Formats: sequence, structure tokens, C-alpha cells
Amino acid sequence: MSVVAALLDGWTVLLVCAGIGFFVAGTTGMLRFPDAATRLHALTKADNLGVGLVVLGLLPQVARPAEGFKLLVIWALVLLASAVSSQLVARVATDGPPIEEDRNGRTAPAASGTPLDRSGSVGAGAQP
Amino acid sequence: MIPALERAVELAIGAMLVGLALWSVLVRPRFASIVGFVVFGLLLMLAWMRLGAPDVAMTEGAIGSGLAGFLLLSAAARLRCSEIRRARIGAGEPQRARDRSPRRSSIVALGVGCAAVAAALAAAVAALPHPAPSLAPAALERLPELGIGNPVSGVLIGFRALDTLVEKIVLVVALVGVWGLAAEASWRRAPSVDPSPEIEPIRFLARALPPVGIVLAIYLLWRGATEPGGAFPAGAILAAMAVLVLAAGLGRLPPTAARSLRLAICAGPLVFLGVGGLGMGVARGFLDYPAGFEVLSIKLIEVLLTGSVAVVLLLLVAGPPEEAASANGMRRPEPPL
Amino acid sequence: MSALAASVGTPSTAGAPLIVGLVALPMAAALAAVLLRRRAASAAVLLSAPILVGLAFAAAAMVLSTGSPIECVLGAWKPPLGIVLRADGLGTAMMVVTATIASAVALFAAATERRGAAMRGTAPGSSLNDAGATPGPADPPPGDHSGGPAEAGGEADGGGERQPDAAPERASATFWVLLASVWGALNLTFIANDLFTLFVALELLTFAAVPLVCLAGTPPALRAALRYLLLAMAGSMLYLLGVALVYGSLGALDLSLIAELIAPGTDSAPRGVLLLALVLATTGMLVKTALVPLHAWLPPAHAGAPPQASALLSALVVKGSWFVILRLWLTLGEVPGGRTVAFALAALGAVAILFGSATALRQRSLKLLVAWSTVAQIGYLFVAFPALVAAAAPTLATEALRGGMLQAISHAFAKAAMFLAAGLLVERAGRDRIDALGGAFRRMPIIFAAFAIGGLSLMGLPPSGGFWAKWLLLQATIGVGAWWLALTILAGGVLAGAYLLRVLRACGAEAPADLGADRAVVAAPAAAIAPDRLRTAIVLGLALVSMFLGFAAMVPAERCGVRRLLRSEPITQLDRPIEVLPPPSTPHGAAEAAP
Amino acid sequence: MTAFLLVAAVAVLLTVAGALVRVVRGPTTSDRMMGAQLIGTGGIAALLLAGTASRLNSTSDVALVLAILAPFAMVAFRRYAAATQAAASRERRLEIDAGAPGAAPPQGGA
Repeated sequence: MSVVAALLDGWTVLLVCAGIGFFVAGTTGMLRFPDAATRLHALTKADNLGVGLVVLGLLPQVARPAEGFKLLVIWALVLLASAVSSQLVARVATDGPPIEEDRNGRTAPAASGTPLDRSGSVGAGAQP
Repeated sequence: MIPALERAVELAIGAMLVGLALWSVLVRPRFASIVGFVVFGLLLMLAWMRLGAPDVAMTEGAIGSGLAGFLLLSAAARLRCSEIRRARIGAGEPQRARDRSPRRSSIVALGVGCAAVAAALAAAVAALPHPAPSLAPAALERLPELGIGNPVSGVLIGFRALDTLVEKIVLVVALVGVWGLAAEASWRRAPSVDPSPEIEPIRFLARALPPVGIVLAIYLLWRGATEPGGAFPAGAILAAMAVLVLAAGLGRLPPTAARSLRLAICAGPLVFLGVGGLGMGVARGFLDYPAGFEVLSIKLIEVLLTGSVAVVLLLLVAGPPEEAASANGMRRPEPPL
Repeated sequence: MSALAASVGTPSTAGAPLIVGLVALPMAAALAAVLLRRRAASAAVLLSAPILVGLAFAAAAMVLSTGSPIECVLGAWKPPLGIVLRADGLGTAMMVVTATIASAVALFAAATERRGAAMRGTAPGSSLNDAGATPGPADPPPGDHSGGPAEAGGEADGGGERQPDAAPERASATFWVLLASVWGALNLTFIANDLFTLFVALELLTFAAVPLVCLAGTPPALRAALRYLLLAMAGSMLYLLGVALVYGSLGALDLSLIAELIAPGTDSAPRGVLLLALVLATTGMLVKTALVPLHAWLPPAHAGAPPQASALLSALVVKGSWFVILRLWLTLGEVPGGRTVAFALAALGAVAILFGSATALRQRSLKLLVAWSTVAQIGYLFVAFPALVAAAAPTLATEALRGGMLQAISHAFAKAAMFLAAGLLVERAGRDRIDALGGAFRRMPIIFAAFAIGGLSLMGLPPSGGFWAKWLLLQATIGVGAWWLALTILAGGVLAGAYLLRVLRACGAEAPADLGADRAVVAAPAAAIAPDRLRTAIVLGLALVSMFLGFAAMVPAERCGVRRLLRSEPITQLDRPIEVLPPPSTPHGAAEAAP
Repeated sequence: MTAFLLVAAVAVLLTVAGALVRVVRGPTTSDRMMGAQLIGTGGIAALLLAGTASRLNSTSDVALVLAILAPFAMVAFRRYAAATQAAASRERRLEIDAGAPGAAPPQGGA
């Protein structure tokens, strides 16, 4: 019995540690990668594998099977959310980012005639 | 070791909360501030869990971080659209926009006031008696009389039922107020959550998630009697699912005048009021549940309240009825000059 | 804890169904108005109005005859766990006032809608007609029902002109829900005996009042409403912080329990925290009451609101949050340091009187003038607070309480009359400018008179309710040695006379020729040219009540079972449900029974 | 085991703090949203770990609520981006139309 318990505990420690590893990796990627597209990779790793490994690791620790089922549902939901979210972020990147206000929090009519500035202000000056 | 760890976690969450709150207030871009607000909601959820209040955490997550975040981003989108339009129309406009923003002196005064209140609160909280006087034991003791096991539900629907009832009426009145913002021409039209223009992933999500969400809402409602959960989080999740379906363009709302819609809005509070009034005749007083039928009455009220909360929250997110959505999916900001 | 356990409340008293009805019926009417179609919606509210008036008067009569409050335990849960509704003299008096004014406003609104419908050529709905013709609340004292020949002339073009986007349906459907909600929220505010129930009631009040402000749907009205909403939310938050501190230090929310727990001699309560809680909660409520310098939302809110909404807001809604402050101070006012805060409140009140009156004097718009006059009159509600917490002088405290209540009540009637009258005057003049009011005296003498009578009450001329209120307030302020407050009260009366005179003189002037011609050209449908008797009678009735309130309203503030909260009796008796107080002999003898 | 799980929860929370930096620093809106997303999933993991450690059943319910609402902010973000893009392109079209003589009201030059 104690051997089984120890094995289960070891399983938990192992997988949770691995999950945390993915979280740390994901965060590091979020902080260190150069642009949004690459950071997206980091995010999905933490989402899918981080939570997944933690859930798998916790399975032996739950009191009732129902709780374990809930954990698996949570993982499934996170997977779904992660898949859709990364799709959406990628679409935003390809279709054009939201038009944001400039540094002062206002939309300034851009001086040049470029219709859409990367930095986010609108090139819709009234003067021709 | 564990207490020290818990203390560290509390300190970390508290520090992040304060820092994030300050940052979201001070940061200039509106979008950043909204993301800050959403993240603040997430962290607040953790804080509520740490304080042992899962009911509050659930509601905070569903309302504060979920629906409110969606609402704020929708509002920000509309504001940006009208700003973009104004940027084209004239150079005179930005000046007026600047004039309307609060003056620096009033901002400073506000900040000083907030800091003073916060400092006074900190001092007062330190001076509060320890352990704090609490009604929780009394609530737990009387809970069996209601036939339910969750003390939070007991307070909400039993001991302080009047407050809950009035809060639900507040929701309805708030919705009427929002509808009152409609233009005369579009009053009676259907409010709408405009479908997003590019919808495949969102549509997939809107097909996959709501069944789970409905099951979860029923589960929370069911568990609400004995465990954290109950009408409000369940209603909020249902509302969120409905918002998702509408945003994916998979459904639309009925017009505001629709009898069924109005019935759904009012059913919860009306039945609550009715059962409460019934108590004057068949039980010990207003808002007392008939003896032997406590659980039945509470279940009936909770189910109907969940429906009403879901519909009202959904309609609050959808906003006042407006002109039909334009072709590219967003509301027409204003008619072209 | 032992104190809490010992006082597990009292069973409901005899009149409990009355006060339950007073809270539940308007809320049910509001929900019904959401559910039903428009005509039926207004009918639901209009039909519940006479019932509510009857209930309010019955409750008041019961409190007066027994001299003790009506209590109703909700569910079977007594405090500290549950909630008790407790209608004492103050609460029932305010409920009677609310019932009277709200039903008058409801009738006024119904009449306005019917006229609007007639003017647009659509046949007025039959149910609306029926409802308008119901005997209704019997209570605006039977004024002069003859509309006067001048009225019959041409009230033709008003409604259409004032609201170009004539929002009949949206505004109407919204209005009836909001009216019923305001009514229910106020009644709950007046009888709630629990800090959190008060909060919920005020939330309902705020969420019903904000849409009233933007009923017209114009951009300035929307801006004003948004400003009101944000400030009111900030106020709610401050109040809630105060409530949390009280609960955190005492573990009780019921006001009677709190009074018991902090009574002199009990050492457990952290007084400093309670003072902070009192200050926070009071500040929060001050925002909603619009006391200077937190008044910024009030004048713009009135500028764009329809007259019936303005009347509700100015007469009743701000009184709701003021009443909460009063309750708080009657319960917590004697914590150490409370006296200083009370003097600060009174000083703010004095500033409000002078600043509000002076600003009113400079307004060019009639509605804004009346709104700024509200800012000034709200100041009077606070000058009595130092006397109110003078524990050593119960006579003085009673006088202050009576003065404050009378001021609240008489101002409610006067201001309701003045806003409705201003609405009619502006409707007739076609625009909201004081110098455009010329000829109003000749064309609408009764409305003119009603406005003037309401103004006299504001000025404080005898025998108006305002006179008695100011008289009592003067005595109370002199009693605590605050001569400067007394002088401010007098100066405020003079200033009120000045701005009133401006309006009256403008009304008395000849009609501007061009405007008159303009009016004459606009031909109205024949149906519209009808005497506006109902609305005129309502306005005049309200004004007359405010004038003769001085005689009638001496009673409620004295015999109301509130005195126990003023701590003029041994604390141990605080929570006994029924004890008949000796009837007052003279106005001045009200408090001499105190030991 | 309890201590280990708590330490694990703290570790996940620390990574959350790291993601907070991305929310605050940006620089693009997508970065902020991804930071928020990571905080959400980190929160779920931390809740599960701490909840299992303290044997609190309701924690997994809270995590469920959090998980089901996780993609919500992203959907709103996508709508935000699309709406502002659409508005900008519409204004650009209008501006091009306005380029035609007499089509636009004269603008006060500044």
C-alpha cells in the first residue's frame, strides 16, 4: 500500500514539476521572445502542456473519481480555449492589429498620407 | 513552513493586485487599461479563494473578468471607431476631446482623496477587533431550518432574502435604464451583439462551449444548495454562453417588446416577490417559506432567478437596441455627415 | 457576542403587512410595468398609487396612535442574522410625503402623456383615460380646480416643441418603471433598519434615478446622467466601506443592535473605527444628496430632465440619501469626534446655502435656477447636525430633528410644485429662459401662483412649512452657540427671496412680441386646445401643501418613537417594541419628558 | 505532499507574475492579451494545486468557471481589432470619396 502511495506521490511530483517546467518555459518565452508571433508559441506550450501535466499529476491525489473527471474537463476546456485563442491572435496579426491611440492616449491625425501606420495611429488626416 | 508560504502568497497576490490596480488606472492607452482590469479580475479571484470565499470568486470571475471584460472591450471598440471617424472629419475635434478630459488638478485631488481613504482604511483595519465578530456561526446554526447546506445561499435566499430580491430588481431596473438609452426610432428593435466579421474559430467555439457551459451552470445551480455556486454564477455563465453564440452570428435576440423576453426578465423577481408575499399568509411572515416546502420554494426561486439573471446580464451586455448592424459587422457609429 | 445573542429581536408588530405592502407593491408595480405593454404599464402604476397612499397614511396613523414604531421581521429571521423593517415616525412621515408627491407626479405625467397623444392626433388610449380619471390619490388637497380662463386659451404647442424628438413611447415606457422603482426604493430606505438593506435600497434608488435624468435622450442629458451615475457609484462604494467597517468592528448591521452595542458603558467597540465608518458612509451619501462641494451632478441633471423627473429627483431622491445620513447619525452620531464632523457638515451646509443661492441668482435658465435653489435648500438639511448630536441637550436635539425633517418635507412639496410649475411655464414659453417668461402671469396665473407659493415656502415666510422648519433650525443652531449658522439661515432666506423675485418679475413682464406672434401662427389640432386643469390643480395642490404644512406637520417629528435613538432614555429600553410615549402638549414641550 | 503542492502553486503564481510584465510592457495589444491568457491558465493551475493541497472541493468548480470563460477575452479582442480595422478602412474609403470635388463639406484648416 505504502509503495503504491509512494509511487502515486512520485507520479504527482514528477508530472507537476514537469508542468511547472512548461509554465516557466512559457513565461520565459513570453518575456524573451522577440515578437508577438513567436510569443504565441510560448503561450500555447504553457496552456496545453503546463495545465495538462499539472492535471495529470494531480489525478492520483483527488478524493473522488468525480473530482478527477472535473480536472480532465478543465484541461479539455483549457485546450479548447488555447486552440481558439491562438487562432484569434494569429488572425489579428495577419488581418491587421487594432488601430490604437497614440502615446498620449489620443488619436492624432497623422501628418503623412499613409493610410495605416504600424505604430497605430490613423493616417486619416483631413487635409488633402 | 506552510504558514510562512501562505503569508508569502498573500503578500504576493496583494502586491500584484495593488500594483495592477494602480497601473490600470494610470496607464494611458484605453486598451491596456482594460486588459489590466481583466487581469485584475483574475487575480482578485485568486485573492477571494485565498480568503475562503469561493462563491465570490466564482461571481468575480464570471462577471468581473468575463462579462465585464467583454463589455469594456466592446465599448472601447465603439469609442475607437468614433475617434477614428473624428480624426478624419476635423482638426477641431481633438481639441474638444481634450477639453472634456478631467483637469490635472481634479485628478490630483482625486488621487489624494483616494490615498487618504486608503490610508485611513488601513489604519482602521489594523484597529479592528481580532478575531473579528462574525455572524457566520449563527448562520450555520440556523441553516438546517432552510433545508440547505451552503451558508452563503442561506444568507442570500433565506436570512437576507430581501436584499437579494431588491438586488435582482435593481438588475431589471438597470436594464430598463439601458434600454432607455435607445434612440426613439430603434426602441422596440432587437438589441444585438454584432457578430464578429471573421468567425470560423469563434463559431467553432460557440458550437463547442455552450453545451459544456449549460451543464456547468446547471451543476453550479444544483450544487448551490450545499456547496459554493448558486443562481448568480450560474446565470452569469449562461449569459456568457449566449453572448458567445450571438458574437458568432449563430443567433439573434428577440426585439425588446417581445412578451417572452419580458417574461424571462421579470419571472425571477416576480416569483420571488410572490412566494415572499405568500409567506405572509401561509408562513411566519413576508419572505418566509412555507413550512415543509422550504427546499421546493428555494429551488423554484433559484431556477427562475438564474434564468432572469442570465437574460438580464445578456441584455446588459448587448446594450440598447440600435440600428441594424452594417455590412462589415460593426455598428454604424453615426450617420455620415 | 452575548449582547447579540440576547437581543434576538422582537416579533413583528401589528402593522407589519402595511409596511410590507409599502415596499412590495411599488416593486411589483415596477416589474409589472416592465412586463406589460405601455398603456397597461402606466395603468398598473397609476392604480397602485392610491393603494400606496392609503397604506402610507394608515401606517402613519398607526404609528401616531400607538406612539411606537411598526416592526416587521422578514422571514422568521430576527437580527442580527435577519432583517427587520422598522417604520418609526420619521419613516412613516417620509413615506406619506413620498406617496403624496409620487402620486401627484404620476398623475401629472399621465396628463402630460394624454395631452401629448392628443396633440399628435393619435387617440389617447382608453386604459390610460380610465386610469387618469380614477379618483386617485385623494391627497393633494383639493386645490382650485377651475383651470382659469387663461388656461383654456392655447396650451397648444408646448409638448411638441420642447422635446423635438418627442420621445413618447421610449420615455413613457421607461418613466413608469422608474417611477415605481423610485417609490419602492424610497419606501424601503425609510423603513430599513439595517445598514446593508439601506445600501441595496439606495442602489435601487440610484439605478432608477439615473435613467430619469436622461429620459429626454439629448446628449447633454446623457452626459449629466453619466456624471450622476459615476459620482453615485463612488458614493455607494464609500458607504459600503463604512458598512464593512461597522460590521467588522461590531458584527452587526441592524441599527438598533448597533445602537445597543456602542451605547455608553460598553467598551468593546473601537470608537475610532466607527468614526471613520461614519465619515466614509456619510461622505458617500453626501455625494448622492448633492451637498456642496459634491453637488456637481445635480444642476446639469435637472437641466435636461422632463419636469416630472426633476420633481422626483429634487423633491424625493436626494431626500432618500439624506435620510440615510440622518439614520446613521441618530445611531452613530455620538461616537467621540462626531461633534466635530457634525460641525463640518453644518459648515458645508452653510456654504451650500450661500453658494447655491448666489449661483441660482445668476442663472438664465428657469430650471437651472430651481435646481441651484435645491442645492441651497439641501444645505439647510445639514445645519442642524451639531444640535442633533448634542447628547447633553435632548431638547435641542429634538428641535434639530424636527427642523430637519420639516425642512425636508416642506422642501419636497415646494420643490415638486416649483419644478412642475417651471415645466409648464417653460412648455408654454417654448424655451427654458427666464427672460422668455414674459406674459406668464397673465396667461397662466394659477401656475404662476403655485410657483410663487412654493417659493415663499423656500424663503421661509410664515405660515409655510419652510418657515417653521427654519424657525426650528434657528433655535437649534443658536442652542449650540453657532451664531454664524443662524445668520446663514437668515441670509439664505433673503437670497431665496431675491432669486424668486427675479422669476416673478420676469413672469410679470409683457410677452415678447415676436414670440407671441410665433406662438399664434402655430395652429394646433383642435383636440389639443383643452384646459389643462388636472396638471394645474396638481401643481397648485402641491404648492398649497407646502404652504400649510406648517400647521399640519408639527406632529410627526414628535411622536414617532425615534426618541429612543436619541439616547434620551435609558439604553436598556432601546429595543423594547412597544412603549407608548406621552403625547406632546406643546411644540416646545416635546422633549421635556426626557429624564 | 501538501507542502509540495503549495510550493508548486507558488511557483506557478510566480510565473503568473512574469506574464504580468508582458501585460504591462506590451508593446502590442496582442502581447497584452497573451499575457492575460497566460495569467488565466496559470491561475487555473495554481487553483488546482492549492485546492488539492487544502482538500477544498469547490476550488475545482472555480477553476471550471475560469476555464470556461478563458477564451472570452480573446473573442472580445478579435472583435475589437476587427471593428477598429473596419472603421479605419471605411474612413479611408470615405476620404477617397471626399477627394472628389464637392463631395465633402469644407474642413476648417488648422
